[in-house]
Amino acid sequence: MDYKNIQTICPYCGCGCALNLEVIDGEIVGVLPANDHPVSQGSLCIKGWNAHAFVGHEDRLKKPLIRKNGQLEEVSWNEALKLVAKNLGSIQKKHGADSIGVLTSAKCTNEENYLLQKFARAVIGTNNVDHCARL
Amino acid sequence: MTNSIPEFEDADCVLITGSNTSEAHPLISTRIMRAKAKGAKIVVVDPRTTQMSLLANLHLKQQPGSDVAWINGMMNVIINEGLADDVFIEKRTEGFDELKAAVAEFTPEYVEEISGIPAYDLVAAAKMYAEADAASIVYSMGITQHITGVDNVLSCANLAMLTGNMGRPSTGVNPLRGQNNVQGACDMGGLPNVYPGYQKVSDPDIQAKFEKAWGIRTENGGRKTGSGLLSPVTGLSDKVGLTVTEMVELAGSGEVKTLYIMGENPLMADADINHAKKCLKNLDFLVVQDIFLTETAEIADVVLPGASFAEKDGTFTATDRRVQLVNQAIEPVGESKADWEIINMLAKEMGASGFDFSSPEEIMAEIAALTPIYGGYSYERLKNGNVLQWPCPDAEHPGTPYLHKDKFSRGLGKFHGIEYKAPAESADDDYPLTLTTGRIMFHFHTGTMSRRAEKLNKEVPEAYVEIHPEDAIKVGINGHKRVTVSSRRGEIELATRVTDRIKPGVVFIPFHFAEAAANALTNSAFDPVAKIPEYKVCAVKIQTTADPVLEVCNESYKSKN
Amino acid sequence: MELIQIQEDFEPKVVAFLCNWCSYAGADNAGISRLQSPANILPIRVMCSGRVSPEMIFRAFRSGADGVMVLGCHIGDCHYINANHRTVKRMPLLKNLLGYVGINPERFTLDWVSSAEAPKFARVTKSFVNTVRELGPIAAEMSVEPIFVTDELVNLAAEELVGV
Amino acid sequence: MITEIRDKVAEQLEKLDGIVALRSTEDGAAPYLFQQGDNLEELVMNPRYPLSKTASKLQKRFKDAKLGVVARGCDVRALVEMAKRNQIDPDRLVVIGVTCTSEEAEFCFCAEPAPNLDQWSGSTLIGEPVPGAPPNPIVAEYAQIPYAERWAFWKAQFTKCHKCFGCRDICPVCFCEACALEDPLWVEPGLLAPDFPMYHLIKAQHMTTRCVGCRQCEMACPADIPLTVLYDLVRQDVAELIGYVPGADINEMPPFTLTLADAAIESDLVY
Repeated sequence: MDYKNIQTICPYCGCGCALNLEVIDGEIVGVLPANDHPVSQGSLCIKGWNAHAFVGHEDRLKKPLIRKNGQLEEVSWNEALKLVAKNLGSIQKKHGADSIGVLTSAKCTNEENYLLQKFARAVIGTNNVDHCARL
Repeated sequence: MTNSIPEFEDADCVLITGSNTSEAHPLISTRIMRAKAKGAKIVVVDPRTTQMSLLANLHLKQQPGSDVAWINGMMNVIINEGLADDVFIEKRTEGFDELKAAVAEFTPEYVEEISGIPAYDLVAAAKMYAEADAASIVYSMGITQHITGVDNVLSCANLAMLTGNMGRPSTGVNPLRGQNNVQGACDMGGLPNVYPGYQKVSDPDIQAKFEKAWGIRTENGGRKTGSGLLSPVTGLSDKVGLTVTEMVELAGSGEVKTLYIMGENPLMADADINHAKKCLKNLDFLVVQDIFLTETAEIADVVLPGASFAEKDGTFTATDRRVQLVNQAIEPVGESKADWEIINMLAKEMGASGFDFSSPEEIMAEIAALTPIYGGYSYERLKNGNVLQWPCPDAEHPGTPYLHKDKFSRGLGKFHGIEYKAPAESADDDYPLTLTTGRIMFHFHTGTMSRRAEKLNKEVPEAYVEIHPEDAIKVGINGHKRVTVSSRRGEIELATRVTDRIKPGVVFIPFHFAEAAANALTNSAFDPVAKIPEYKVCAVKIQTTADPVLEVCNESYKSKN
Repeated sequence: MELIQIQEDFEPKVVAFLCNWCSYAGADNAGISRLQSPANILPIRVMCSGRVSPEMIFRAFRSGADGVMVLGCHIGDCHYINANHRTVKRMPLLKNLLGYVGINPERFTLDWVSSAEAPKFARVTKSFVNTVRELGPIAAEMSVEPIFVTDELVNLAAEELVGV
Repeated sequence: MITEIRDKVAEQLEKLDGIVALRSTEDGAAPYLFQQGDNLEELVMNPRYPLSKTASKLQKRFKDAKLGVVARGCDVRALVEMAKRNQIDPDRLVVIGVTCTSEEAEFCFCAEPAPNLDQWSGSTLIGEPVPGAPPNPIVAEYAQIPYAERWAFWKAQFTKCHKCFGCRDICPVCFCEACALEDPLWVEPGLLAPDFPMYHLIKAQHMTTRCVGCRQCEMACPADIPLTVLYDLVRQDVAELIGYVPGADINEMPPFTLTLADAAIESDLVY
């Protein structure tokens, strides 16, 4: 028996409203606004109030997928990562680093964006890094 | 944003253009409404009637793509009426004469011809804006997503500098960023030309700094590790990379072989997605890392399951440069993993060093060490509800609520004289309507998240096209609820909403719906500098979809007569 | 002067929710008895006045009704024993609420008409229609404009355009 | 007073499975289920959240748990209304009532700042009860405002509405799974601002016999709409016309509930 609220930031638009995710026994059951936040001040829009709705959706990807015979099939992390590493490596060797492009994400955290662009620049060796800010 | 969100409340005038603020940034519109309640004047320039325009003091309906014209027109009025801030222009700016010459021909009457904004409205708006003590400009994608996007943005900056509305609270030019961390993704170097903190890749000193920090050039000159999978990177590239629009294009021509996409859905978000799909299918290898099987993931070779915002720690940077902590609420579902863990694992798999992070907090420490504007950030400081807006160069710095206080980042603010250019595609006889796209309150971007939220999808379950009654009559939408909208690039079938909220001759389609993706129609012609496609203007035609019941009736009627 | 002219010409639309067991039969009875009741009434048969939810009344006003009446069984005569107790508690609250947002509460009425009371039906409808007629069209008061134009309005606009 | 509350919670935790209260941490303050071993220094009384809803959620999920709740006057009234509607099991809930200060009461125009715990067995009251604050002056003046002005006022207010459903979601007595506000029959979906007056009249009508005057809807409203003016008027009516005060008596059935026992003809039911 465990009930707590975790304050976090809304995943939708760029306002950066804070919201509380209501968690009972490791399951998100709802959203409460955050009263002491300087921007949202205890209010949310309809997207914020429903920010948790997609998290537990049945469509969520739960295992890595690899295309085999034209179909995406569930595989282990190990197999998926090995394949990605192998193919990225061989393409980089064969066609040069600039034949690889990397899209970072406006939906991921700063840390993840940093890490991915570091990966692109320091490991692959290309500045082909962009994200959907233009879109 | 040059200023911060709470500051809107104290503005005396807010000029909103190209932003459906109350739907796309609801909690920012709250502040603007509060400003209005305190007596501020609100001016909305938008081809559609939006909630903000209903609440505004003045609503100007411009023809999509005519932004440079009306902004130049406003500046023309301001200069001629003597409302320009001469002191500010003198002390803080340069190039005023160039601007003056450029806007001279944009008389209100000439602007009316181009943009359809009545001359007297334009004069009134210019006065409202220029006479206010503290006036904010708020814009969003309606300004940037044009082939003249950069010109539009520079025009907004011209307008703000001309009236001295810069570097003070409640003023400034405030682009509202559309995604929770699009600001952060830019700050973190998710751009082809800069490292984290907008440090140019072409600058040798910066390059050396990152080479050292990332262990690419060690003391004895060589790279530390390598698994043999890759050709070792012996130095960071100083070549500016490709933008997303170029990557897609070059994927089509075969120069780009592989894309690694983290948490993006270009096959919904790109302009002219039919073409984009063709290009991406041409790739040798496509990796997508996402939380759902998006339209892009469906054609990928490998899909890696990421964790959602509720399942990881980290930071997001809001539109007003406010870095905030994201806290993990639950364990990742299934075998999904936080995206930083995935990249860590992949980098290690490839034999790279420098990816031994055990928590986002450690990554933030590295970011702070390498990024001057993020220099003062640490999780320790961000806890306790601290609000820190970058630039925040050191651990004592209190953050920067508004930019350009005493000087611009380049020193003096530069006026740019800007010529009006027509959009890449205008309505003609074959495609007589102008399509503009945008967001609605109840959905978000490509709909990957919001369309899976039951309550949001219930509000607007399907795509629709907003059309003015006059056009509806011309098209013959009479009892027909479904229509086919087509452009030179594709066609979609969707429902209609006949409404006088839109300008005659213009139609609006929200782009959230995969089954009727507005971006199948949009034009991928892009701004030459920013490479932003022109989502907001393209020519379309609308035809009523055949009604099967009606056809049967007609057939039987014909056969009897 | 002109305004008064309009008011005199004005024929209100009145939505009447009639209970199947009493007032609806009462209306029938009034017809059979050749008692004149105003043609402004748009009757909607419901199984009980207690079934009329506030949402229905709001929607009637939203759809342009100038007045709404609810006619049910006398207290004690309800076909469902006591269902109209709910009506009698709910409707006065609703009537006041209409007033609070600025819809004149006179535009709403609740009354009891049994199936035998054909004359009463004629009387209450006539008097209510007269009341509403004097209040004038609701559109003038409420300025409710449809946000999304319906097909009918498009047709109307089409006719106008053709006329021009 | 806060130490007294914490001591009481510590004492009650010996007997109870958990106590719902607000917890303030470095991330912010929000409802939390305190259990034995938790740091009670984190227990606070501000800001306000719909604790009755939290308690209801937890009671439904943990069917045998005996819980407690640290509640203000409005929270207790909400618990009473929820209990009447079978959303709270009063036998499994112990209330630690806390009185509001007179400033807090004034801010909320609260007529009953001290929780009424007569009907909650095993409950305790902490703090000195203060007298009720005077009602919102606008409510008294409202009768003088002509209808057209009222309409214009609310129209202007509700044009700002974002349709966030926050007033409903934060409401401590709203719990229906199928909400009339989401029914396309009554409120056309997908419009912004939502259809006036349908959305807001339905909301107000649904508050008639429920609203306990906690004012959280108004505080959660991103458009700063003075919702409680409307709800206060409605509450006043309910008290005057049908003599019902939400949250006052746990044994009194909500007035729109019909039972056969109620079938006897009541002479005062004359309209």
